[in-house]
Amino acid sequence: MLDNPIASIRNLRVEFQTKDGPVLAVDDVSFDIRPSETVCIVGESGSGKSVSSLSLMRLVEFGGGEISGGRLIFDRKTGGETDLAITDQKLMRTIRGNEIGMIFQEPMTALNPVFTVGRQLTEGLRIHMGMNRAQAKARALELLKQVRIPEPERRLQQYPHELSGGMRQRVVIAMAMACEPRLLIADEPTTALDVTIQAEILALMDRLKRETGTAVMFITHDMAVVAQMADRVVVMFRGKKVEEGTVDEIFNSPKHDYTKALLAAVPRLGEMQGKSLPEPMKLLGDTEHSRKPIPGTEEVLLEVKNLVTRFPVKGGFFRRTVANVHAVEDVSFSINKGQTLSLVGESGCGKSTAGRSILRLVEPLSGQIRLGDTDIVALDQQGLRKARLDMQMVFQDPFASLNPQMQLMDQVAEPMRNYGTVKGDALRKRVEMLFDRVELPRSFMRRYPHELSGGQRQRVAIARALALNPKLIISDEAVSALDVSVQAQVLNLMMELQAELGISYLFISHDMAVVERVSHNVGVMYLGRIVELGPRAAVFEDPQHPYTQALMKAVPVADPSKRKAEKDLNFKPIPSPIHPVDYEPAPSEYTEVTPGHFLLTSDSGY
Amino acid sequence: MLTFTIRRLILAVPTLLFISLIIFLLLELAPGDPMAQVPLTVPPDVKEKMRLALGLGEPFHIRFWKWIVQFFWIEPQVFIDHLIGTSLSDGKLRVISWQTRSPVMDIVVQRMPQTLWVVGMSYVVGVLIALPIGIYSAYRQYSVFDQAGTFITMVGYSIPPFFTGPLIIVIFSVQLGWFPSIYDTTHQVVDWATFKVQLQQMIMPVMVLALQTTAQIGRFMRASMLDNLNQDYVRTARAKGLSEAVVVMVHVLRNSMIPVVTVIALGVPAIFGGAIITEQVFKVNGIGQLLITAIYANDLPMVQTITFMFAVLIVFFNLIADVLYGILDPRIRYD
Amino acid sequence: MTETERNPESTLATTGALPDPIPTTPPRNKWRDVWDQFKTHRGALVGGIVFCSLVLLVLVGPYFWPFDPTYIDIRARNQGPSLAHPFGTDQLGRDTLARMMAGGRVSVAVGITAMLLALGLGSFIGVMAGYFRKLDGPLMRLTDLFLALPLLPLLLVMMLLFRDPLNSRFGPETGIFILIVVSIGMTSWMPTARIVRGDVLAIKEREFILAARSIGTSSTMMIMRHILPNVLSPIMVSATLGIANAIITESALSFLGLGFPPDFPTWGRLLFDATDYLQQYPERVIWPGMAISLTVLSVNYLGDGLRDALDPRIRGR
Amino acid sequence: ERGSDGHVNIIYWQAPSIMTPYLSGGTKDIEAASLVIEPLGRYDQDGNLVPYLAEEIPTVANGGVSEDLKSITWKLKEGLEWSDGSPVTSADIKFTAEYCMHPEGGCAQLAKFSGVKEVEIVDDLTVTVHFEEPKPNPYGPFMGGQSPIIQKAQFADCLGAKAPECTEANFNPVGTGPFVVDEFRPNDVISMSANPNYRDPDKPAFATLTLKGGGDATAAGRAVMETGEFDYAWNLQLAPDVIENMAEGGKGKPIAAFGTLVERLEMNLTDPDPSLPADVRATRKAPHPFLTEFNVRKALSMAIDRELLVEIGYGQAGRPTCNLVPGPEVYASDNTECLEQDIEGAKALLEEAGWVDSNGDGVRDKDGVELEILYQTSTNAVRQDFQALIKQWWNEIGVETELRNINASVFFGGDPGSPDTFQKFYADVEMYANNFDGTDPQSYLSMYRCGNEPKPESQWQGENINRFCDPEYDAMLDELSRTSELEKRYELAKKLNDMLTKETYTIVPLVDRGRVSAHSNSLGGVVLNTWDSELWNVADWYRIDN
Ligand SMILES: Nc1ncnc2c1ncn2[C@@H]1O[C@H](COP(=O)(O)OP(=O)(O)OP(=O)(O)O)[C@@H](O)[C@H]1O
Ligand SMILES: Nc1ncnc2c1ncn2[C@@H]1O[C@H](COP(=O)(O)OP(=O)(O)OP(=O)(O)O)[C@@H](O)[C@H]1O
Ligand SMILES: [Mg+2]
Ligand SMILES: [Mg+2]
Ligand code: NI
Repeated sequence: MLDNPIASIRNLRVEFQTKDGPVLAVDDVSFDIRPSETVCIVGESGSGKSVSSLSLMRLVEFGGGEISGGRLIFDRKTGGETDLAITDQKLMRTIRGNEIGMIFQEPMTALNPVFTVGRQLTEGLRIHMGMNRAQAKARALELLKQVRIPEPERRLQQYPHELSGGMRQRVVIAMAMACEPRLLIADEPTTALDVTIQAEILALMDRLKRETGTAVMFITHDMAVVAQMADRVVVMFRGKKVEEGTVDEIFNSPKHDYTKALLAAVPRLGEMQGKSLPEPMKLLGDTEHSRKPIPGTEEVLLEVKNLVTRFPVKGGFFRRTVANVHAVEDVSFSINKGQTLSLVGESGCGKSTAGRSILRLVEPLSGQIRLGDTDIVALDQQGLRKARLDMQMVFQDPFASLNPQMQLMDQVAEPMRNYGTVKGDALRKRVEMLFDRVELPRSFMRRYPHELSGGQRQRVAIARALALNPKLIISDEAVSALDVSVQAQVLNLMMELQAELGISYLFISHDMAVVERVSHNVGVMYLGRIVELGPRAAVFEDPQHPYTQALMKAVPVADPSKRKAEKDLNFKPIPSPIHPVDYEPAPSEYTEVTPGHFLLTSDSGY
Repeated sequence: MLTFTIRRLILAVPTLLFISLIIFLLLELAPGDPMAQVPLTVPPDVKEKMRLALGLGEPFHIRFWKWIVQFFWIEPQVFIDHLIGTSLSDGKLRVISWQTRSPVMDIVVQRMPQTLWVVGMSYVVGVLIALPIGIYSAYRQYSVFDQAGTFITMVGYSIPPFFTGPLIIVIFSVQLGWFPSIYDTTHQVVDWATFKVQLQQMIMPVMVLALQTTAQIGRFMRASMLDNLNQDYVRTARAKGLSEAVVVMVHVLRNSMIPVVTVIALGVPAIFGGAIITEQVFKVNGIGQLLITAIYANDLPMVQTITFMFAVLIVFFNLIADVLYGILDPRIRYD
Repeated sequence: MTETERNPESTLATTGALPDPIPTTPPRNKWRDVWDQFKTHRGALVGGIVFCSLVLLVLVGPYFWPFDPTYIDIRARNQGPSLAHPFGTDQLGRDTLARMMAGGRVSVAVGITAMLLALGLGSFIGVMAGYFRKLDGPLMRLTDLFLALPLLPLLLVMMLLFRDPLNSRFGPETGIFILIVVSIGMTSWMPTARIVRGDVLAIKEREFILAARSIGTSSTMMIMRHILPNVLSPIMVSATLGIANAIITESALSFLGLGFPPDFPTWGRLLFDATDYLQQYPERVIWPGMAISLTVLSVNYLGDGLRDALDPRIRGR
Repeated sequence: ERGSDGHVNIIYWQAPSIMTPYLSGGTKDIEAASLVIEPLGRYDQDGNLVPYLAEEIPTVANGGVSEDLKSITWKLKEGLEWSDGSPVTSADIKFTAEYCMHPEGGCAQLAKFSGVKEVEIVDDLTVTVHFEEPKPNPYGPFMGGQSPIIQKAQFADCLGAKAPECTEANFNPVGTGPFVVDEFRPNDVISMSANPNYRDPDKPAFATLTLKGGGDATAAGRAVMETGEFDYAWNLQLAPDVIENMAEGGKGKPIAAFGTLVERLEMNLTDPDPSLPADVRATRKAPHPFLTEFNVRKALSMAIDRELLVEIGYGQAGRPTCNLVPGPEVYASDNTECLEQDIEGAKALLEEAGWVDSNGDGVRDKDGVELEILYQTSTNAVRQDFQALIKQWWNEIGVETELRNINASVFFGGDPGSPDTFQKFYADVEMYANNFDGTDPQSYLSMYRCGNEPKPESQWQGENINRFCDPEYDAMLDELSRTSELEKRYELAKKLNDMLTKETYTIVPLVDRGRVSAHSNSLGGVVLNTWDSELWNVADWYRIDN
């Protein structure tokens, strides 16, 4: 490693002018990035990670921010150092995209939806490298090959929405690297992706760093990813840098309280080895809550048999159904009272659809769903409404699932108003009780969703789900979007409620470490079917299906000593779940490997 | 997309037939009489004979059927005859206006040039002014330019053309004598000088009409730009080192235009429908004036035909707007 | 379970993992909040003040002004502004200020009610079409139909069918008022319906709608609580343009002989009547023209401000 | 010299739709057609008959009209040619009559030919029109702008139901007038050029002519008097001070002339109460609760200041009148009694008849009937001003007035389904203007014959708008129709006029409305004629050089 840093951030201060006066987003932050080095910036949501990186690009100005102090020394390609904090925008334009490349947080929105991938890729090349159309196209193709997108020629003609999330993120990466920048800023490139795609992308970036000597500034709040990627780590907290050090230092001997708390909150795959029952996480300094295992009961609450849900693909002249999306295909499982069944699997494999089918938020095509004594499938709209008293759902995105225009109190009270279970003063009391229950201060009752952090919002969603005293809660990726620390709190809350109230969960997630922590039983889904189902310990410690095995391998481990090599990864592209109307898939058949541990024997497509 | 278009086109036929029936019923029910403009000196029994000669003695459904046949069967034949010189339509009765006793379609065709020149041009001009104003107001939101733009467009929108028209006539024709106050529909553009004359006579009606268009489209453009300027992809574009001009005029504009273009498309039928008041004020005598005089004269075949053609355009441009939406926004699929 | 005091440093010690940053400001009353935001929007404030004073002037003004708007003083005709008649008099010697105030009452009332009606109708049809898939096609074709109908015959038919029943039930003035408001409303709801439908289609796909369904919210409640508040912004824009539209359409009705009785001044009619005298008595067009523009402008700014203030997301910023 | 003065521009704010008066009764169409097709004789600016295509005007004195008044013989000028060069013959005259009298043709001028039994061709240039009955006024057919001669060769295939299909002929008639149509754009503009075969080789002075239509009277006046774009503007119905102001533009001047058009109030003698059954409301079965009283009608008339109305609404284009037949001079009764406004007198009349304000609401009443009047008219700025003024005067004498204005195309349209037509008269008082063609008021006065009133049985068609019914009046009408001696006719007509006006106040005339038009300062030869087409002497127009 060379000692002369590419970028050196000195006492950076960034302010935003808001209605309530200036907000200090980044305060006195200094660190260096050296060539061929990956510096990870970690910290909770809102701690100033993105703002720091945007300052380096001088893009904060466009968001209303202002660099009010500090220096951003950048080592130009041509030699000579420039203070980016005071360069004019004209010169910045020659640096942006050329010497510094940036990968943005949201792959879904970072691409312009109306231009083809090729056009967006070549744009920067033509400006900075002075290439003509043909040259730029050739280079773009080369880039796409580098990021290992299948069929790169065809992708150039496609629009962003025609690509899957993983592919889109790879296009963004290719774009950032187009002009072979000396510094690559990656702002949470994998947060929104599921493990398999995440693993691919991490491997890719690692390889590029090694091959081209680019310095990488990697922003994330996922400690497992840090362990996987970083050379050095900078920990940020409330706009300040609180700690800096090599990966090993940070993971093995954290100094600052915040770093310690952060590390403690990370669920690690394998932590639960040997235990058969889920138990709450131990959070640093929390002595008050119990961490007893949760046994549940043996009484069956929900029984799903041969559930099939398909979405018609309409087309042709008279809008007839020409094909079907086989989203859920012959799925059977059961959940006991007070226990948790997790569904894991790749994006698009039908987890959410399965969950929604049970509530009949989407209509299943066939199959049986029994909740206690009621046959959900047979119910009419009235009965269904009544049945939902017993089963509730928490959605993936806490922001999207709350009405932005309603006060929290009303949102939590809404189910009770709908069913008229409690009224008047009792209603208010119950809402207050629910707020206490999910540990939100009562003063929040009059707030709006946007005034809360993600974790708090998710608690509101949980409070709303609890309002009717349901027996079953379907939690669809309820914690995926949250910070680790917040995630830990929410998970503990859920488990605590389970222990106290005997609630059952259908827990949908793609985060294997979390699943390991909370489940009694696990079902692995692939292309609409459950390929493996069994007690959590059995599935995690002895995966039988090749897909389960691949999935396990992809999970990053929050331990710098257990990095994965790219060659370990072996993913096949997912086949299409769309089949013609007359296609009749074979029924799912299982063998019982060990008692309660089932393995799909019919063809799953993997 | 193609099947979507064809499906909508086929669906449009029953819709339009229904609309034509409703229009017919409405006109039937409306009070008024084609003899209203005949002077009172003409005695009532003569008027009654004139009404009978117009076919008003026949029951309603027969007249409707006749109109349907004339419009959908005979007029297309006339059109084909005109195109390729056949004589399919010889001796068949076309849709005849009660006022002029001549085929309605001929008059409509005659009115097209001035309508398109003036109303069409004003729409083009209005849109062309509105777009930059909208873009710049959004880019510099709450700047002086933005505030002034809002002010002027809103005042422009709230003052009706029956006032602005005479006002600019008084200023530019009477006081300054720059432009003629009366539009000459027979004027032929053959050379530079006549083109200049044409420009002079167009400029005032175009200005008055464009004001309204500018106000509306400008507001839309601004709102749409504001929606897009904060999107993530804009930051991506900047991060690539693109210049502001490219970022705003290519990346943002292309996205902002999607809703605006459909709004613009939806406004097009109004061009062919003419601008009733402005045409009246400047004596442009386009389709709008034709329609309003026909309405005053209770010239039912004329009103029915023009309104129906207008309905066809509305349905058609609705479809165009939807299709455009699909073309401009690759995310939308109509299948 | 304890009610822990949520001070970040202390929770760090007690719960270990970091709690989320908590908004430190105390919760505020919703309407206070709306008002606070509204106040910061300078245009909205000015707009609001202008609009209120206009309304106040036309409502209260006539009680303090000695002249009757229909009183003809033939000796005092065609006068320019003077102390006795600050706005001058018209060709029959009626006091223009009195007529402006009386006209304002009608115009503002017609403008607002017709706009509300058009807005209500437009939003209703838009929401229905957007929310219920089955209704979409028929309702949108209905919109096409209304767009295609010739306005004048439609109004004539409405007058024919409803004027006498309304007159006999509500008396001639209220009757014609209802008729005019309904006519304008009936013929100007289409753009609103289109815009609202588009927005509802998008909002319907949002997750909180699904979430609301899962907690048993009925369709009516879904529309009232969840959909309508979220399509407020386009509705507000339509409202602004709608008022201008209604005031001007009313004047069009008047000079077609479909409006109020001829001795009933309205701003639109004053403006129309005065255009003939544009050269001799320019002040006569300026007053009504200015009044209409001022109303529309102030409503526009008011709408802008209200939209910002009512949206909790913007308000929080 | 023909064609030496270049181009002349005429603007009609109502655009002509068709070039034949036979298919459209509209004034604009009649006048536009008068540039191209001509009658045998016209009325001049004083209402005298002047020969056009005819050698002379036939009279009893010169033997053209038979003693028994049952036939009239016209003789064409010699050597007349159509604009296509073919000769004008008596066959064309006979054909014209056939054309209009065809039962399926829907001819708008059929009334001109009423009573015609046969048109007989005497020789190539002479025809005799035979009437069923003696015609004291035999100048209906072929006289005046309404019944010009059309070419048989051109219209031969256009008889009856086929008339509307002859678009080419209807738009470009072959005529004998000073101009021929080059291009006709219906409801927009007509381009014409001088007729090469016009009978006077020196006329017209203009080589080409444009007749533009559309817009409104204000714009038309402005184009002539202020911007000078046009040479002649027709019928400027504008407030007097607006016209005055335009004249200050200095490019042209307004001209006015009087005809027989009278703006009047019609009193409804039947009860328009909406609560009455449909077949009784506003029919003779239900007499009006108070307008049947002479005193009330008279008081209403006395309260009106006609001088002021003229000043406000018409200026030099109007004069106060108390007559239904204000002209020609010889027919006009010397009735001036109503000209003086007399509010006090009106009040006294009402008191006398027992109309007092007994309940103190400011409105007079008698036997529980309040003097409340619904006063309707068509939509038009001047009429609305009149309404406002009259309302105020009536208020002063204790009569409450509600105003209503109705779109002209509904008000004057005879749609029996509409409650708002002037024939249905679902109001107490209504105001409009009417006149008569030519100079003879006989048919005009016959409108008020008993039984001629609009009623449900006649689909509400009928001309006796007030539902006036007086056997004495009818008897006098019959006498008029038998009388050919002019002095006697004048006498009778005046008597009839007085019966409707000053003797009963059934009709309350307000203003004798003249015609105001305007021509540019450089246009010479204009003589405004209210008895015939305004463009009657367009052949004599010329350009003034300066
Ligand atoms: N445009 C803006 N206007 C006002 N404040 C802003 C703006 N952008 C960011 N901030 C504030 O700056 C602080 C740091 O934000 P930043 O986006 O850097 O957080 P982050 O560490 O990237 O969080 P996350 O993990 O959620 O992406 C936050 O408190 C945020 O509220
Ligand atoms: N409303 C719908 N109409 C048509 N197809 C749908 C619909 N909802 C889901 N699908 C399809 O069904 C399949 C399963 O989707 P589902 O949302 O259940 O996946 P998931 O496992 O929850 O994925 P993720 O992890 O991304 O949430 C996908 O191929 C998806 O495209
Ligand atoms: Mg961030
Ligand atoms: Mg999902
Ligand atoms: Ni607790």
